[in-house]
Amino acid sequence: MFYYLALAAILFSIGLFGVLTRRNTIGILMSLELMFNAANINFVTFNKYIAAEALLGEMFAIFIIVVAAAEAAVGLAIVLLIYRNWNGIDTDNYNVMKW
Amino acid sequence: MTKYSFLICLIPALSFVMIVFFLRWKEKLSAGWSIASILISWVMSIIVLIETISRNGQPYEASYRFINLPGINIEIGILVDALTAIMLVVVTTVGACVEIYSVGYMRGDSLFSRFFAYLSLFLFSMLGLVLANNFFMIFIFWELVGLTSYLLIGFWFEKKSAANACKKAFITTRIGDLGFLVGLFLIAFYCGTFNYGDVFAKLSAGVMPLGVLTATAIFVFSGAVGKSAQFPLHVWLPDAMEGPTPVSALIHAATMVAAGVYLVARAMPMFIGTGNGAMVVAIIGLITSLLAATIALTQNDIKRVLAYSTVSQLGYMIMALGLYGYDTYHGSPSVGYFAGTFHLMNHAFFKGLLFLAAGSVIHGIGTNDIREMGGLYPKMKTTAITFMIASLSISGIFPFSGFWSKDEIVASTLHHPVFLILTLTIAFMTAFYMWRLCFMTFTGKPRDLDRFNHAHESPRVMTWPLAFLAFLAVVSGWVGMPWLHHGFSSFVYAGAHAPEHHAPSYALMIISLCVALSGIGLAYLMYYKKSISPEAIGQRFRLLYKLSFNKFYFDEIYQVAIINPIMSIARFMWSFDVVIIDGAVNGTAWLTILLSDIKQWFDVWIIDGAVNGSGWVVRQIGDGLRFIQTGVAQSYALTISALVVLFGLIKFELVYLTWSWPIMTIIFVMGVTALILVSRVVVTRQELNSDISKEDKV
Amino acid sequence: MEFAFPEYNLRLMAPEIFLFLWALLIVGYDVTTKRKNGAVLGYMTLAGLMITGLILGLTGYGRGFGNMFVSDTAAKFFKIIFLGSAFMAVGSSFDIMREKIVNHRGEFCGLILLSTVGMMFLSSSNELLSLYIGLELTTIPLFVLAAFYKDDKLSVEAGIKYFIIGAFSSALLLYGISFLYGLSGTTDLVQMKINIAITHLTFQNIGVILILAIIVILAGIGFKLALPPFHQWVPDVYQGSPTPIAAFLSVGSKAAGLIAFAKIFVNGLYAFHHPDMAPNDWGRLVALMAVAAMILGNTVAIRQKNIKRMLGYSAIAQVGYIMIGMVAMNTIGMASMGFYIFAYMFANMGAFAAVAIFEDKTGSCEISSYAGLSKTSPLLAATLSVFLLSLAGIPPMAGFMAKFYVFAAGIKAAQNDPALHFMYWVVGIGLLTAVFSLYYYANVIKQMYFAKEPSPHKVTFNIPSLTVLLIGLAGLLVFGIYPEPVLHFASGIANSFGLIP
Amino acid sequence: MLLSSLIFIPLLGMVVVMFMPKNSNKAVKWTATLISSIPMLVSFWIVWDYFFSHSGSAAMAYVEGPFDWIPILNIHYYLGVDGISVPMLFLTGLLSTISLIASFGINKRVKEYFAFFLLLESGMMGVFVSLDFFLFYVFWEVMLVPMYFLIGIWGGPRKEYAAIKFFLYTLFGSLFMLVSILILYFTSEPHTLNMLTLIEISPNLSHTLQMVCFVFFFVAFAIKVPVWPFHTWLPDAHVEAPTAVSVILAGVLLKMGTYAMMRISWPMFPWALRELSFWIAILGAIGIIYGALLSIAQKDLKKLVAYSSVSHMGYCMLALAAFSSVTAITGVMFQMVSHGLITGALFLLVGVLYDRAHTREIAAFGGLGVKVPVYTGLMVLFGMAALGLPGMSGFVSEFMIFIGAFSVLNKVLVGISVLGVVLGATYILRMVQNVFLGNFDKERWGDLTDINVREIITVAPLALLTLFIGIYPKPLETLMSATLQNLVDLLAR
Amino acid sequence: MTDGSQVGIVFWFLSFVILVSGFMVVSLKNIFHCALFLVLCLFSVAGIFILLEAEFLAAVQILIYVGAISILLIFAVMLTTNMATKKVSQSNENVAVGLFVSITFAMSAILLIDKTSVWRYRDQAQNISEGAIVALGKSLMTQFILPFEVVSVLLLAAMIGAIVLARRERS
Repeated sequence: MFYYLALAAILFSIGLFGVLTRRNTIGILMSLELMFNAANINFVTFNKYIAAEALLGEMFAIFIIVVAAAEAAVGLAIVLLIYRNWNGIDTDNYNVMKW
Repeated sequence: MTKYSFLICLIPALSFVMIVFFLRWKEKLSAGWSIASILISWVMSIIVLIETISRNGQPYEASYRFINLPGINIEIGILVDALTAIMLVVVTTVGACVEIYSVGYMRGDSLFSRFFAYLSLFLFSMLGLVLANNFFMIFIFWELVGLTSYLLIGFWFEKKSAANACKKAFITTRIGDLGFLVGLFLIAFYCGTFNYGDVFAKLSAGVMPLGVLTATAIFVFSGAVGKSAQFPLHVWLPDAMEGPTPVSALIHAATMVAAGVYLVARAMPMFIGTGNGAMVVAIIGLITSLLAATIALTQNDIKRVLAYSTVSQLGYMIMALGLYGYDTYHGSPSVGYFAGTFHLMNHAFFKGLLFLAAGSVIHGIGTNDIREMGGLYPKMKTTAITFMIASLSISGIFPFSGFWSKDEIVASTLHHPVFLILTLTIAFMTAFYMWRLCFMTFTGKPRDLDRFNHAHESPRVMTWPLAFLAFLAVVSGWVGMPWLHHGFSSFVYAGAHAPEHHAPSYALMIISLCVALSGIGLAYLMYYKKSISPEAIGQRFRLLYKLSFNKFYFDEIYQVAIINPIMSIARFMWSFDVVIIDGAVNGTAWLTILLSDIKQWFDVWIIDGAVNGSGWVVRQIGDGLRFIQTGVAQSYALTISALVVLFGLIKFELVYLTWSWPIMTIIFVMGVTALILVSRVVVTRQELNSDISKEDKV
Repeated sequence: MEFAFPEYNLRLMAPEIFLFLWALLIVGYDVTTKRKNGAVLGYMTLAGLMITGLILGLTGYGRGFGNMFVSDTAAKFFKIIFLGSAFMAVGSSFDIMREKIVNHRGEFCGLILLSTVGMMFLSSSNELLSLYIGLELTTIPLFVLAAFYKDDKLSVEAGIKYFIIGAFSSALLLYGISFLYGLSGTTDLVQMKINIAITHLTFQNIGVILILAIIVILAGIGFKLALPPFHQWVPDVYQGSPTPIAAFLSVGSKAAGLIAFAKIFVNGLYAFHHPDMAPNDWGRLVALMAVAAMILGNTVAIRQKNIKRMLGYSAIAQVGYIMIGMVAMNTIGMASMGFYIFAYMFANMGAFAAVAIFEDKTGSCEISSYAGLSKTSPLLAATLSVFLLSLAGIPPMAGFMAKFYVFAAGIKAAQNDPALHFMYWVVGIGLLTAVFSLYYYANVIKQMYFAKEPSPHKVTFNIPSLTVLLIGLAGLLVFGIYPEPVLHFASGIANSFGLIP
Repeated sequence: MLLSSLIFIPLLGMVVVMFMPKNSNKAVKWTATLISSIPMLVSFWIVWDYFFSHSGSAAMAYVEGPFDWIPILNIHYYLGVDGISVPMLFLTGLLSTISLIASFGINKRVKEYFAFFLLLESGMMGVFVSLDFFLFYVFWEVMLVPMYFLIGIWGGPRKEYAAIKFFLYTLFGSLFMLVSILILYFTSEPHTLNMLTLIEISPNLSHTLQMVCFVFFFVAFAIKVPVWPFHTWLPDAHVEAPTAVSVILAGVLLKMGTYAMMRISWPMFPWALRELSFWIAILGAIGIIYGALLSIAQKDLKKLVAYSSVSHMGYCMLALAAFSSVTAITGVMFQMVSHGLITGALFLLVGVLYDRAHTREIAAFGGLGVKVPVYTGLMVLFGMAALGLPGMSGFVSEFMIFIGAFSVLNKVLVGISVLGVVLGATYILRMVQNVFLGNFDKERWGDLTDINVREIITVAPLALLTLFIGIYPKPLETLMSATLQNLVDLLAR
Repeated sequence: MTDGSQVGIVFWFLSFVILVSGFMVVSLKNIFHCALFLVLCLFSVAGIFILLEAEFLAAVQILIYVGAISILLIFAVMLTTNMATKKVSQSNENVAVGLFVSITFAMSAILLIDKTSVWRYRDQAQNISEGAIVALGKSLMTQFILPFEVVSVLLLAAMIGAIVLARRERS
């Protein structure tokens, strides 16, 4: 079980790294997907090792996938808006508001 | 009548109220009302005196509770004994004379009514002071006479000197009052009452340790020092001559300044209880007397000479009282008490007369400076004659009143050789400067013809009071002739610590008479005959002359040593308040916002320094925290994750890892530093980028 | 196949169902009328919210869908807040509906309602899955709403920032929840509390992974609460998004975060609040965050020039006060949290409504442009002042009662338990920063009242926004002077989280 | 109902004034004044009735309540007065109405001004009558808001600064109070906010808690008094505030600090008081000297009066430190009343001059005694009262304070404090000299007019009362003797 | 997995692919390549699911993630990115700190997981019954009907939102 969890942790960290460093907004979205997946791996692992009979983990994972899809849709719509407004989707564009 | 003696002081009060609220606009009515009321008081005073004499000076007392406080008896009441009765008569007599005189002197003044109102108020306060039966009440009236003195000195307030003088008088006397107040606290604390009789009874029962008693006595005496212009608080009295001359006569010669002497006399049982305290009193009196007499030798302002003379004479009385206290403490009461009070009465008459006459001179010639006078005798005979009578009296020439009382004062110093010699010296100086004044004013050639030609005798309303007072200046001393067994002497003692009645000492009389005559003689030679040149003597004793002429530089010393420091402390405190205390507050609350200006920023940073630092730090925290707000979503995510990690690390370490706390701290600090650095880099980058993009758009 | 249907108790869900249908109705109506319906849509939305409120009042307490759906005091209380804040947000958006978002009025109202539905589900959820779904349903429409001015760069920027941070913390939250699941084998909160306690007792120690779970979940929910260090999106998003949405974010979304926090931490991780459970305790950590929130929010707000940003920082500060009640973890604490958010709703929604009205007429959100407003628009200036003073905690407004109650909770916690003495410091810092806060609130009042020149702007009201202002005003004054009914209601909240009074 | 009417009539008045038509300035002024004269008359009646019916005992009179207000927190609506609060009510009622009359010259945003003023009055009355901590705190805070607006809108050149400073400063203080209140609340069993109950039970607290609560309360109240070094809000607020508000600030608000000490922190924590009384006395002495010195250095007339308040309230602190002496405590009450009367009048008078001359620079004047004799007379009268001249109330209070303090406190300290008497004379006389005496600048002040009847009406009652108390203090003393005796007994626990 | 069984080998392989492709996703300069690697990564995660006997979930993963989300992303990439422009870097200034933070995160997470004693005792795979998929479906319709319905509301909201945002205004 440890290895699955470790895998998830590393994947999560990779996603984290991506969110922190990607300059492209869509890149950030992708990294977010990685993080969601890491969580999914966790859920499924626990489902297998801790409480298999209730299938809660799998259930949770399914819902996460659905939610991630919804989130991606909305996120991409916003990305489109950004593209329209700035003609580019780099994070450098949108930092007018600060301090 | 004694029962209603409180009316003596209330009648002038009523007159004050009437004038202020109703009669202000009618000058004659005001003056008339005021004079009528003081005359009523005068008559009543005389009746009271007679009644008291017929009671053999036994005190009459009546009072009511002023306020109910546990453990302390504060009351308002009257006490009529010999001293009171005498003082009542003295005050009302001089008061009446001065009021009548003022009708002439103040004629045409735009504030004529107000003057009488103030005089009435003063008389109320002074009579109240005299009538008081306890220390609390005497203090109240003590302050009130100070107030009226303030108002009257500053009566011609458009004059800057008058405005200054009144303030100086008030504040200087208040410094003395401060001590008085502390004395009162001590009395209250140890005795629980202010009533004279009760206090003295308790004191003699020994409720106060000797040291405390001495301190109390000196504190109380400091009130007298202020009021009676004793060294070192004598500086206000000469300046107080800026007031109208009748005021000087009434307040600053006859009555109010004598209140200090009255207080010492009144509190005599307290001084009797403490020899050292009494000695202090005597020494202060002596110093004052000597000092003032010395200064009086060289002054050229007629009123100032008289003022210093007053100071000197008051010092005399106080010295006598002090010596009485000292001697009595040591078991051999002298005649000091009698001498002091006796001289107080005589002095009131002749000094009042001197001032009024001087006022008449000033009124006639229009100046105070004796160097501009001279040869006035023919022009103003009444004035001149009365002035000279008074001068004879103060010099102590037989049989004028001053002779009798001064003689008793000299007698009271008999056991103290130093005092004796200096007393005689002062007597000599007194005679000298008084007659210097007489000769320079009334004899010789007029020095200022212009003024001389305009000089004229004063109207009758002014000269009659002079004449009346002159009469008193001659005869008032007779009541205390040493040959009288039941005269003034036995009356004032009224049984308390009376000295052995002893035969009159003729030798002493003759000595003091000789001293006085030699003083007059010297003045005669110097200023009438001009056979001795004053300048030459002035040259010979130049240092002394300069010291005397400049009043021993007291004003200057006080200015440098006290007033300037207080003012600078006050200003410093103010800046302290504004810069430091307020600065701290402001800093902390960010109320100094205009920091965008770098220069100002530096001012605040450097001047307010550490104190404002607190505020600065808070502001910087705000700015620093604001700075993290880079506007880049990823930086926010970074902050989140970095802090998640850091929280995790800290908690983690708590249980398991062998890393020690220092390492954790270092990591933490490093992480935070890195975070801030990075965000700064990001910020600058973003800043540049946005600038560039803006340019692009343009 | 057999289906063992749980007892649904749909009755309990009536408000949510109605509101959902109403949202569909509104969107559909907007589409079918070709978006030419004027203000009707707004009034319909308001009516729908009011009807939902009525239905909510009629539904009782109980459980439905097995153990998934709970209608208890806390849920009801927070639902009132959600409905109230939605009502006030919609009420104050009539101006922008008339002018700025003409083409999407239906979606605007519909999404607000859907987000409200999500919050209501969230507050009724009793296990982690539906809690998470509710949270997402709350958030996703808000992403859209924040970016609703599609041509306005600030709005879009707000949208994307909100989205990135929102999704990011959603991922963090999930990761944390997965560990909770792994530790307890269940997602039911009450069961989880029991399981974790049993495990903890059995194995002497639950395992340090709980540290990570706690911190990561804190980050996930802290984002919704705007609790530092997870607050940074707040001012940017408030500034950029449409003002009523910023208002809704600051109250509705925050209340949702609060109840989610309470459900997970106060209920699920009840045992791990206390410092004795170190290092698995969360009490001190949250206290630290509350302190950070109060300091940071109140200091940085001082330097803001844009009133919406300023209110954003103020919102950060306010959550610090609320969290004092949460960390206190006693009956009073829970009740005070409830009352605080209740009072905060009136004040903050009112303040944002005033800002929205002003912004609509002048196009400016700069604090300096409020100068002299009291002379030309006394009502607006007066109400805004009352709101701000309430936020600062000046009696007799409800904001004061709220702060009083929260500090009371903090002190009570500190007094009852030596281990919680740090609450004294938390309360102390709260008091101190409350003074700071007055400075920037008063700054706005100063601009409005003390300026010599009358403002060039004259503000007129439309009826709904005026209503919102008056509701806010009335709420603050009435519940400030007579808070008893709300307090009474709120005192039941603790029960819902399993705290025994 | 009597006490509630004191609170709610001004509140009602505020509502009435707010809903009056926009351009009815004159009507607004009269309405506000008439409405505020009702609580004034009520307070007079209370003084009268209390004197004859209740002054014999220390028990609360005219008690209303405790009525349930927020039962869940055991908060009650509970009002009552005793010998400490009755004089304060009198002062509040009188000064409020006088200030409103003095505000007739306000022509800017009249409605708001009078509305805020009535709200202020309501808050002040509330503070003096409430016996429940929560109620007390609410009123204590409620006052700040109208005060903030009154200074900020109608104040002088630096009004914004002064207003916010006042607001923040006092709020800062009151938050300390809040903490103490909460601590007391939770240590009492059952939890209560009833002041009278808490006075009975709080000496049983642990010493640490007592000390903490006492210090917190002290800071809160000291800021209001203000005790050095918490005084710096005062000069700013006083100077920038419009005349009438300065009067209220000096006359009533400052008294709340000392009132609250006597009502709350002193009787509740006698142990802590005993421990700290020396330091309180030192603060009082510093305040006396420091305020007086600062007054000497001032160039602005109003600032001078403002700093003199610091000095005068220093006397109160000194006497409050001498808690075991009934004399000193009575002196505090006298000082509170007399300072309210005297300083209120001084502010009124300074305002009169400022209205005409549009400057308060002392150096700008000189010799005004020629031109405005009545005004000069009044100013000198109150100046003398301020420097503690016998025959006026200031003397009575200072005398009692010193006697009381002297009997229990360090004698040297009291001796030093007495210096304040001389310094007081110095600044008053400097002011009188520079403004009213000396050369008169005809060019500049030639058309200065003397004080008018309305203005005389505002100061005359104050003058009469000052003299009355100075000459015949017994009634006032009788009014509160039982209460104060009881207070001292409580402090001896 | 340490026993060297087939499952172990597959796990290591899949892990390797996941991590490498994941790293590619976050570090490549060309965003299009990133998207492709994302697809690979998600596929491998589906493989992991199969290893964990969650076949249904694996299917869902492939259908929704690989089939829908990734394609959506790629469309978005193509819509918004000009392929021709060569970016200097796809990463911003945070790389160093990001690396530091994420490595620390990963390390501490792994350490914490390792130290969690509870799981040591239960590190035993449980059998998932044959009818798991059926049970899943059932409980989706019964026990989890409420989240199921709510998530549909959520999808609806997301749909409305996406339409609102993405729609071009007629004006």
